[in-house]
Amino acid sequence: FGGGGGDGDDGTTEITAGTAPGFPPFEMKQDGELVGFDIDLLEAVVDETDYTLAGWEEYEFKSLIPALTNENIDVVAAGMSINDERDETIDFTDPYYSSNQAIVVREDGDFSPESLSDLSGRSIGAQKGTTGETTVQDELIEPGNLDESNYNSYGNYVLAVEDLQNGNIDAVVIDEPVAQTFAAQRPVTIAFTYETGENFGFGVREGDDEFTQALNDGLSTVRDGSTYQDLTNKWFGQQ
Amino acid sequence: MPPLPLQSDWAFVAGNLDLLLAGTGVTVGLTAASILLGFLLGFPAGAVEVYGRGPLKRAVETAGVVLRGTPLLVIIILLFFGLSVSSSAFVTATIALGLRSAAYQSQIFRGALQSVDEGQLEAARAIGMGRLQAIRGVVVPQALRRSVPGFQNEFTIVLKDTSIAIVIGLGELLTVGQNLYQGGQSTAALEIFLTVSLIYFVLTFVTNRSLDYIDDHFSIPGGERA
Amino acid sequence: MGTPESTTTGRTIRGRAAGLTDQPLTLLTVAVFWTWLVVRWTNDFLLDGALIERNTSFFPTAPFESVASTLGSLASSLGPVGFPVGWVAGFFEFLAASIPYLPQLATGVWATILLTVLGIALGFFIAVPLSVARVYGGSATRSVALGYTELFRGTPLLAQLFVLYFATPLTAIIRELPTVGTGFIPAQAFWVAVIAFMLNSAAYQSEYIRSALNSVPEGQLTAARAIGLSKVDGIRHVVLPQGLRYAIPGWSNELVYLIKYSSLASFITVRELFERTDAIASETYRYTELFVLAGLLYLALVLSASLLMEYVEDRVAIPGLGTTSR
Amino acid sequence: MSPPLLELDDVYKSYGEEQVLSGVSFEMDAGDVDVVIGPSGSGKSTMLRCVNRLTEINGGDIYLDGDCITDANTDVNELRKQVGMVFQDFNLFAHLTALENVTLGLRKVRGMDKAAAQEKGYEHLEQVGLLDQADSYPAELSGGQKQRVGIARALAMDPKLLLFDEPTSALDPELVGEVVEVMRDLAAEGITMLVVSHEMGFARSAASDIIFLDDGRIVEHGPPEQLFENPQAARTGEFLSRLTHEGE
Amino acid sequence: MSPPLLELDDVYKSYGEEQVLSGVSFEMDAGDVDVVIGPSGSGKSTMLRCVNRLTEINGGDIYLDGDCITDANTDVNELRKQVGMVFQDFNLFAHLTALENVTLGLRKVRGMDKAAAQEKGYEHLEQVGLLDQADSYPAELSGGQKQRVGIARALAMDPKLLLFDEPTSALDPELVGEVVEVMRDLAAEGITMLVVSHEMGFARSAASDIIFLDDGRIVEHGPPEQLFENPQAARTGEFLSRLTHEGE
Ligand SMILES: Nc1ncnc2c1ncn2[C@@H]1O[C@H](COP(=O)(O)OP(=O)(O)OP(=O)(O)O)[C@@H](O)[C@H]1O
Ligand SMILES: Nc1ncnc2c1ncn2[C@@H]1O[C@H](COP(=O)(O)OP(=O)(O)OP(=O)(O)O)[C@@H](O)[C@H]1O
Ligand SMILES: [Mg+2]
Ligand SMILES: [Mg+2]
Repeated sequence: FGGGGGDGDDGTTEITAGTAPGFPPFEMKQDGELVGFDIDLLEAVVDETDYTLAGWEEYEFKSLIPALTNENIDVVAAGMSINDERDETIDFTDPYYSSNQAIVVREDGDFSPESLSDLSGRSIGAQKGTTGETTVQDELIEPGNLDESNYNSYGNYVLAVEDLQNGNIDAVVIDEPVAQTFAAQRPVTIAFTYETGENFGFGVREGDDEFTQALNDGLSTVRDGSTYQDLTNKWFGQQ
Repeated sequence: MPPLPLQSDWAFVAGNLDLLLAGTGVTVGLTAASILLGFLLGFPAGAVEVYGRGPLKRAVETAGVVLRGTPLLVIIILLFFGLSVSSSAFVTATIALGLRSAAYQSQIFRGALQSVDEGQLEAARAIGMGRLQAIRGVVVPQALRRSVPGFQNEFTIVLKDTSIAIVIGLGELLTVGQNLYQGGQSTAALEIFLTVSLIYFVLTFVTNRSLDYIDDHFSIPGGERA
Repeated sequence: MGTPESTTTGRTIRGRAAGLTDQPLTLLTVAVFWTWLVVRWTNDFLLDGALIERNTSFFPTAPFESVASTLGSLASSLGPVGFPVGWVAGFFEFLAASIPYLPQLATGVWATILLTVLGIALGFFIAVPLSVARVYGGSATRSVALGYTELFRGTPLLAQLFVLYFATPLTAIIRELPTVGTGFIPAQAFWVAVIAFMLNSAAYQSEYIRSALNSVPEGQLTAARAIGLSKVDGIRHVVLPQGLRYAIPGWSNELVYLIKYSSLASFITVRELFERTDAIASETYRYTELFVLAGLLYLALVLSASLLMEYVEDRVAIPGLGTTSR
Repeated sequence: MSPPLLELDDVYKSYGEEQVLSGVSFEMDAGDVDVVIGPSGSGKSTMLRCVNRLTEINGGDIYLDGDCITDANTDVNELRKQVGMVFQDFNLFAHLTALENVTLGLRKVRGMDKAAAQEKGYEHLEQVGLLDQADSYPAELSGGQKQRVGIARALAMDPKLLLFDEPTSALDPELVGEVVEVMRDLAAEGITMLVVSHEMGFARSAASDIIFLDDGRIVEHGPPEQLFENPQAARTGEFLSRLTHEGE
Repeated sequence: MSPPLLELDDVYKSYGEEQVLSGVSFEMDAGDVDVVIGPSGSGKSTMLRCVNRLTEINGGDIYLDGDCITDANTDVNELRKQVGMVFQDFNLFAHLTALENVTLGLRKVRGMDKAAAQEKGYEHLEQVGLLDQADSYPAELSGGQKQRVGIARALAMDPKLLLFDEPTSALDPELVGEVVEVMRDLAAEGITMLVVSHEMGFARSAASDIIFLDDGRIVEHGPPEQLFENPQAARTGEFLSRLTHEGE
């Protein structure tokens, strides 16, 4: 695999996708199987192109970009938001999902913030390398509303929510769909959402324009048909 | 003790035991391959540190200091993303863990070789054995026996360090465990951590006792134990 | 009489000690590293950014960048023979890219050092009784000590951190303590990590000390008992002072291990060197540069630790002791 | 009449199955120098170790100055202050200088302060002719010097009785003389000593009595002239002839 | 006339600054048994080690059977097959049985097959009276037995010359006898031996010559009667009197 893929049996080019499970409902392991919205969506999109998906590789979220530039994988589908820093290193397809950030607090707690400014002086958590973290950095720490030592960064949002329940932090900033899953399962609640206008896109190697174009075409085909709606219902429908 | 903050969900763990065992398989395979590579490189390196001289000895010593001083994570990331030594994560992880372990094993064997009384080598030379022949035939068999305790420590460390391989996409026991509680079906993190710990513990215990057994079997009758 | 042996082994020990101290490059590196750290910490923690603003590097990037680009163009103009020049250019490029991150990494180094030093020092006080129990205890104390050791060595440190942090009331207790999390006293997660490292490294340290105690000849305790010292006093005044000296090399290894394993504390949000590196890298995507940089800082820490232990070993050295351990 | 300084009364000692001492009885008066000889494994070291209870006996009694020292409630540390021991392989505390070796017991057992202990330490180092080596570590001393420090260390506790376990057999032939000379001086000063040794020169000239131990039993016990010139038991004669090598 | 079996011609040896041997010369004929005596540090061990080149000399020449063995191009392994060595502290291979200790050299150096090596091994163990202990490991043997294995190991290589470095000084007084007896038997069989030893019984009865070494120089060299009864140098007399202890 890798190296931009070889030619498949039927004359199509094989590609390998990479993801970082542990981010439901976008990608996770269930009974040892990799499942999730991103998984289904990318497979549907690639089906619409001349490429074939050879398989999935699993990495830590932060290793995905190095793995992509290093040609271990050809495309990233991992709930990755499009932002300038990432765009310097890799290219993105058109957005396929817009995510806002949810601010999650304890259900039974007396802290119920209504805007980001209410968070100043509190301890806040987020998952390392996610938009949640960027939001905390850009909107709270940089303007001086939050001391850096009051921000805790976790390897995974499950640990952040765990620590929220333990009382070590007062709020967690995470993607809205993920927050909804949590609010349903745990004694936590969404205090408010913050509109970031964040968009998720598939990550591709810089300069791999032909492939990017193919994915973009596939994506619009999927969006135009009923597939996209079916997948949204399947993965986000329960709430 | 206050109630555990995590929900008890042992049934979930039990239901996914097969996945954990598959992860254990990766852990065991990676450990075995790395320890073996570490031994194949570390033993000669230890011997060079004791008996070698000149640039070869200095090179081995320097490589050892660098490998021991650099965190495994850095080694593994550099080998995979930096030097791209292999496109296989398993091979790269084996090389990274194996090189690092070689650096530590060389110190274990250096100590063991040095602890064999100098008179042993001298006596072998005195009956006309060549230097290499004497080291191989007389010093090494005794040193290997003495290095068992250090080797057990090293094994324990490599076993647990295999979990770092996930940064290059190789998921073993610990990663499988983390995927389970991050999978959205359950939040049984504590149960999973305890189960994973138990598996590591059993692996360590069984291996170390087996090494003890082998050591006993090969021990020199009446001889003092290292 | 052992004259020839003791002269030769004495020479080996001194030869080994000279190994690091005799390399001016190592000494220089370590000196530069510590000067930078101390000035940085003083500025950031004590003077509240009086010399230079926090998070701003002491060193300007521009000169390095210009040297890099000059050399880079020189290298390409030289063609194939420009290879070494290109390499040097790459090095300057690396320096220029690294400089902005140094201040944040320096605060990470502070936490790493504090974690390591506290963990190993506190662990030592558990390790000594553990090892004495293993060597001299009755069967009950022996098995308790063995059980402790096997438990903490046989399970992953990550799992120990997890259980202590998420599944015990430790954090709740510690965060209520006065001054925790204020000023430069770190917050509860740090202290949980210290406790985990203490418990874990006590298990490893006790093994090193145990084998050192075993290498103190039995006659030493017999002689101590024969002049009327009790068993405990004999161990305290005669066996331990010798055994601990024998234990120094193994103990140094443990120190080096702990420096590197302290990175696991990032898992419970402690902002030590690795966590800082990882955080910056996930923001900037400069993984390779940052991890190489962190690797160099860890290497400098490890070298410093080796030098320190060499110095300690030298200071407490006693003729004929620890040189003929077996 | 005052009781004997040391009395062993029908002492038995075994290690597991192995009977090491089988009914050993003898007495020593203050000022006596008794030399114990016997083949390897006959129980000589074990007998000495019983006297300061470095090992426990299985039967019989041992009396020091009339007090039974083998009861369960004897304070062994107290006993050991009164019975000094000098070892075959010296067993000097390797991490302490010669002076510190001598003063450790004074300070930690006797509770003397540092200055007083040092003064007494120097005194005893002088007694064995080692004042110059006070600050040397054991590894810096020759075998004979080490053994003399060992003697000073034992003497410093002012013991009623000094035990010596083959104090010269780990020494080079030439160094034996030094140590034998110190022992002879101690004998002349009237210090009571029980000495396991095969130094026949010392035994002949300084011993009050010779005790020949074989297989855990005292085979013969008497003044040196009697044992050397006119041994009663055949085994004694045989052993003595073997010891001097010249006969072979 | 055939050349002497061993000849040292003005041999110098130093370790760094320290001059250890200063112009040592002597000769031995086949069948001779020469005993070297001298104080500690006088260079006795060093002299032996020069003969089988466990250490290199700085000046002079050594001839074995007429061949100069101290050139750069002498094959040291070849030389050491011809010169056997028995060590003070035995240096038996700790991981091998008595028999394996004896056969290791036969198999690895002589290249004999296992059966032939074993047969020869048993022969030499019998020669030193240890057939029963063939399968024991060193740690299971007494000191005297260990040393006899050491002798068998050296004999098995059929050396022209056997070197002994204080072969009895690590032994208990009673065990010395065993080893001395074996050496005496070897002497009677006409095996050429150069022995560092202070066993005066052996020296008197078996030595062809005694060599007295002091401070790296041969002070006196002659048959035992001459040295013991009528030493030429004052230093020799002084040393001998100290050695026997009786004089003190
Ligand atoms: N701690 C012990 N455990 C078991 N057996 C022992 C112990 N100490 C001594 N023995 C046995 O007791 C017997 C007598 O030993 P001891 O050391 O008293 O003899 P010895 O006369 O001093 O001999 P040597 O002249 O060799 O020193 C020996 O058979 C020895 O193996
Ligand atoms: N490898 C060595 N390096 C430096 N000096 C040495 C070495 N071996 C021996 N010497 C020195 O050479 C001198 C002679 O030593 P040697 O061992 O030959 O004496 P010896 O006569 O055998 O003494 P002993 O009776 O104590 O065995 C001593 O001063 C010793 O310290
Ligand atoms: Mg004894
Ligand atoms: Mg010698």
